[in-house]
Amino acid sequence: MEIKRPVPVVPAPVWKDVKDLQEWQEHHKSRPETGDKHSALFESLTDGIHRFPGGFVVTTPADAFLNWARKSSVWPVSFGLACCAIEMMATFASRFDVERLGMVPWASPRHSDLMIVSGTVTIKMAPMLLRIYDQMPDPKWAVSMGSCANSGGPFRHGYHVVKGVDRVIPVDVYVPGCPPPPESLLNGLLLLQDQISHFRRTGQRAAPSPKVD
Amino acid sequence: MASEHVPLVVKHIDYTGAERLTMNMGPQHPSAHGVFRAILTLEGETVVGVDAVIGYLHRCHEKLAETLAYVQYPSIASKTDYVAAMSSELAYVMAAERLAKIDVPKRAQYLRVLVGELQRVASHCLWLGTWCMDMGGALGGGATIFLYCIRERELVLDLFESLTGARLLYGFHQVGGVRYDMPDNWASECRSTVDLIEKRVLEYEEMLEGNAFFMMRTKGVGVISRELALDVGISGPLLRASGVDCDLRRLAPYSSYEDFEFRVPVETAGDCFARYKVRMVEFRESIRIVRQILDGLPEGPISSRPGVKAVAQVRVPKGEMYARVEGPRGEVGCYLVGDGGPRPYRMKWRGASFSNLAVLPHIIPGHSVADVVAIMGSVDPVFGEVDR
Amino acid sequence: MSTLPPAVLGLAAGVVMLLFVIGLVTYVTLLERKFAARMQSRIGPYRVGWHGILQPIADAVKLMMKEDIVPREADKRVFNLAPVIFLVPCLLIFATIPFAPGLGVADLNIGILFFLAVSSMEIVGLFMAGWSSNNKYALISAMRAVNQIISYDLPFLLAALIPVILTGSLRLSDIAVAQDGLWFIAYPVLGQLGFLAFVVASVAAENRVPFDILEAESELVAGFRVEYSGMKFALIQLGEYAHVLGTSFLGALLFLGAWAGPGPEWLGPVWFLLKALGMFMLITWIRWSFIRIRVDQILQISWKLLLPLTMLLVIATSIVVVWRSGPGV
Amino acid sequence: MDAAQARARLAENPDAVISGEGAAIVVTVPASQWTMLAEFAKDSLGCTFFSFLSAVDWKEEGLEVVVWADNIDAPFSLLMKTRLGAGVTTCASLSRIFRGAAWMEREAFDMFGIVFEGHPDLRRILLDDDWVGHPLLKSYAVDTPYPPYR
Repeated sequence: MEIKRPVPVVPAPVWKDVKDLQEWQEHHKSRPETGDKHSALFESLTDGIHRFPGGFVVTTPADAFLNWARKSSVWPVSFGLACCAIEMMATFASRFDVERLGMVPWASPRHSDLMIVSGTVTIKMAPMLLRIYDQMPDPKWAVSMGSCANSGGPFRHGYHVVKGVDRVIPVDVYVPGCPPPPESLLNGLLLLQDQISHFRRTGQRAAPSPKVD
Repeated sequence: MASEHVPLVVKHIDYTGAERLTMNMGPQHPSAHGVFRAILTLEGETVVGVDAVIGYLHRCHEKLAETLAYVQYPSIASKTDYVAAMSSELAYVMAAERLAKIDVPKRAQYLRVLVGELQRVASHCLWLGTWCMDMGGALGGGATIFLYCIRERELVLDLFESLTGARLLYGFHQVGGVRYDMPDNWASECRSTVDLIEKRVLEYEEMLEGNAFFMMRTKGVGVISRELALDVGISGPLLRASGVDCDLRRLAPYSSYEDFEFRVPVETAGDCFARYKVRMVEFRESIRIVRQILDGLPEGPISSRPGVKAVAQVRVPKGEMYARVEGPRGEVGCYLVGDGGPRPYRMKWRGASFSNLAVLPHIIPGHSVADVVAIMGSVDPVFGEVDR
Repeated sequence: MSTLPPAVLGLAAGVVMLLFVIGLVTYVTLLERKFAARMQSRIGPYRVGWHGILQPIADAVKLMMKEDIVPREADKRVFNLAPVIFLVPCLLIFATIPFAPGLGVADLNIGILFFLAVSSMEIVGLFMAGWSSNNKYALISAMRAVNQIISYDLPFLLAALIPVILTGSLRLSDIAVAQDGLWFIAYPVLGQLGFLAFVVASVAAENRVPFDILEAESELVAGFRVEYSGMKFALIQLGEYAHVLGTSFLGALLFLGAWAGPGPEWLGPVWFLLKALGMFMLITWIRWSFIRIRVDQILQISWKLLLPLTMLLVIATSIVVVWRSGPGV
Repeated sequence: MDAAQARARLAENPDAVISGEGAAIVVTVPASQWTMLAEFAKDSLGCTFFSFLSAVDWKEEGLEVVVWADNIDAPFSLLMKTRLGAGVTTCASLSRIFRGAAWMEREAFDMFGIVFEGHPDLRRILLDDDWVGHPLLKSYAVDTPYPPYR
């Protein structure tokens, strides 16, 4: 027989009253978007090599190699919002298996490169979404999955729905559908890999895929 | 079994609160099952207080329903409980039909039961997978079970895809009947699929119940007493695992459920393992019902109304109606107030997950952090239905 | 060659070994991913190079190029130091392992002791990482880690003692040589039970599922490394896999006869590597089939089951050894 | 107790208006008898299964609070209703009788602005705490803009 200590139930803490959470929020304001953040040393080093006469011979293949590495291991953060999350899970699962492309879903945004916004973004969720996006280290990408994330979808008239996640975070690839089948999402991920291979060291993103909805 | 889990009071420990830690789980958290947020107060590893924050997926379903016609809304209704879209569609459509006193042909009723039961199988597959992933970790054995379960779920989704053209959200039901009839060879495919799934469910049971770790994690964890269960209004497998013999398919048969033979599993322990047991039996019973339907599907029309020509086609008289169906998560209800027009005056979703989740603050305190995720997973919330 | 001073030789051997280990560890991750994918009826990495053969390189390069985030509230010096302190012991354990007679960095006469002592050192880096991140998940993870290391290092040590007693030497090459005729896993009863205890304890000491409470995905997101990104995260991953691989080598050495195998003598290191990879696959197999257990249950398994069992085994082994070697020795 | 007996017991109260057919009993009482009715339903009629609590906005006629409870042994179900009256936004809380009402009442407060007196923890549940307005009121437009995301 298991002996359990009696545990008194304390009153539930209210979000607004928890002081350290408030402080945490205060300290973790969103980071300014300044593009691809390398270390300053690396930045100046590569810049120097590039400016050096004939230096582009080194930097261009290096860029190509780095972009190959980036596109070959895009790790999405396992983050589901709504209906599309179920299809996203199906995409991660055995039949479609995104690990073929080198993608491993990670739980912590700090380890990830890609955020798949799978579902309706609400006004209550949008700050959280932004924070998770901010927590991801650069270079990072975002895929908007499904009509809701693209534009609000069938719920766009609702009072509590953000009309498209691109009002909150920059989006690289839009995947249409309600919900998009896994094949569709896979196509979107391949498009993203294509974009990443054109990613430049200057931090300028490639133009996002045309928005279809 | 149940009596073994009664906690013994040894001595009173006075918590001063000096070691108290507030931990935030969610809305982005691997075990949040969507967008749940729990603010836990911990004493060491023991949870002493919990505040559940929901609403991160509040998509204004009830307000939108007032602006959409009875013809339009069912396909939106499927987005409340997106893991079991068929049952929520059915609840809305049934409320409108009962209010407007529209008859549904027998074949349509049988088809509704058929898809409802297949949906239950698919939904329970997903539940088992995600629950085991909660307990086992995405980088561990849980992920293996999760992937196996999704593999079986895909088979059911293939059936749905050939039936309705959609994988997840169907728009299969309409007021007066269903939209699509079975294609050729669908019945035989369905039969072979459920045969396969029945075999695989047995494999899962062997794999999990033969695993001592699984038993250690689930037995005696998250006990919901019968009285609490009724009081909070939890329903479905959770309620039946707490010793209440309540299944709406039995209690208030709808859509010809009285024609079929099936068993309603009831467990008395009320812990996570009991909930698991109930759902595992439901797998088999659903497959049994599916077989009965495939054997005795009557011929006839699939809808008592002609196809959709205008959105204002269906009008519902003044009045109110509460229709409910037994979804995979429990009582999915739709309270509809009509005013004689093509749109409802007021619609209220009674989501099973909302009530099921409301029990968490009552049972979580006293468990450790690791148990919180196990309990959450065994409750099986779907946030489209919680937040609506 | 022989004119070079021994210090330079040792350094060269160390560098070669380090590069070899790092290369091996990177590719072991691919092995694990492919193996897990097969278990889960998937394909695994496939598109990056031939059958995903370049996947580890892509991952490593990408992680190196990622932004390095240090949380504002973190204890910066400790935060930056922790991955290194975590990684060094994990790589250091390879120092004493002889890959063939005379092939190794340092064949100490207290080799196994060195191994056990150094491999327990990783907890320092782990705790530093958990503490300095200023993250509650990381802190709880660090507390759990200390709990677990304390309770599982004892059974691990005791299980590793069984071959030591059977051999009568702490030198790893002696233990390997002693298994020339009979691998210790084939030693009646004692060998099998000892191997079992060793595997369980090593899975726990490596923090792998089902004993991975400290990185518990579903509870603590990623445990102590939740705030680490980019290069530091890569170092931590490297350290973890190096530890697993090192323990696999130790297991292969202690119980599976090290480099013993058919064929000419120069095939010895290959046999050893294959055996170690076999151990690694065993641990991976365990990892991808079990679900995680709770903290209190882990401690119960350690203190109530594993520790008494291994103690009894050690006592039994000593009795057997004394009995077989006859009186008066 | 079956549905007919329950009807008879409910009819003993002169203020209650009973309608509905078969096993679904609909009973409307004045707001002053709200908690009394719930207690009576739970203790005397055996309606222990609490299904949902919600409200309807009848524009100028005021708000109506609705509760559905089941007697799962009989089985019959009871739809309890009360009109708060025009302009009234307070109602007695049922959370002491049915624990499940706690979240449902929070939702009704969130959506309709009904203040449930005696509720232990009445705050918004679905929307943010700083949300302005109560969306399910008929006076609230479905696409009311809300800063900063539109």
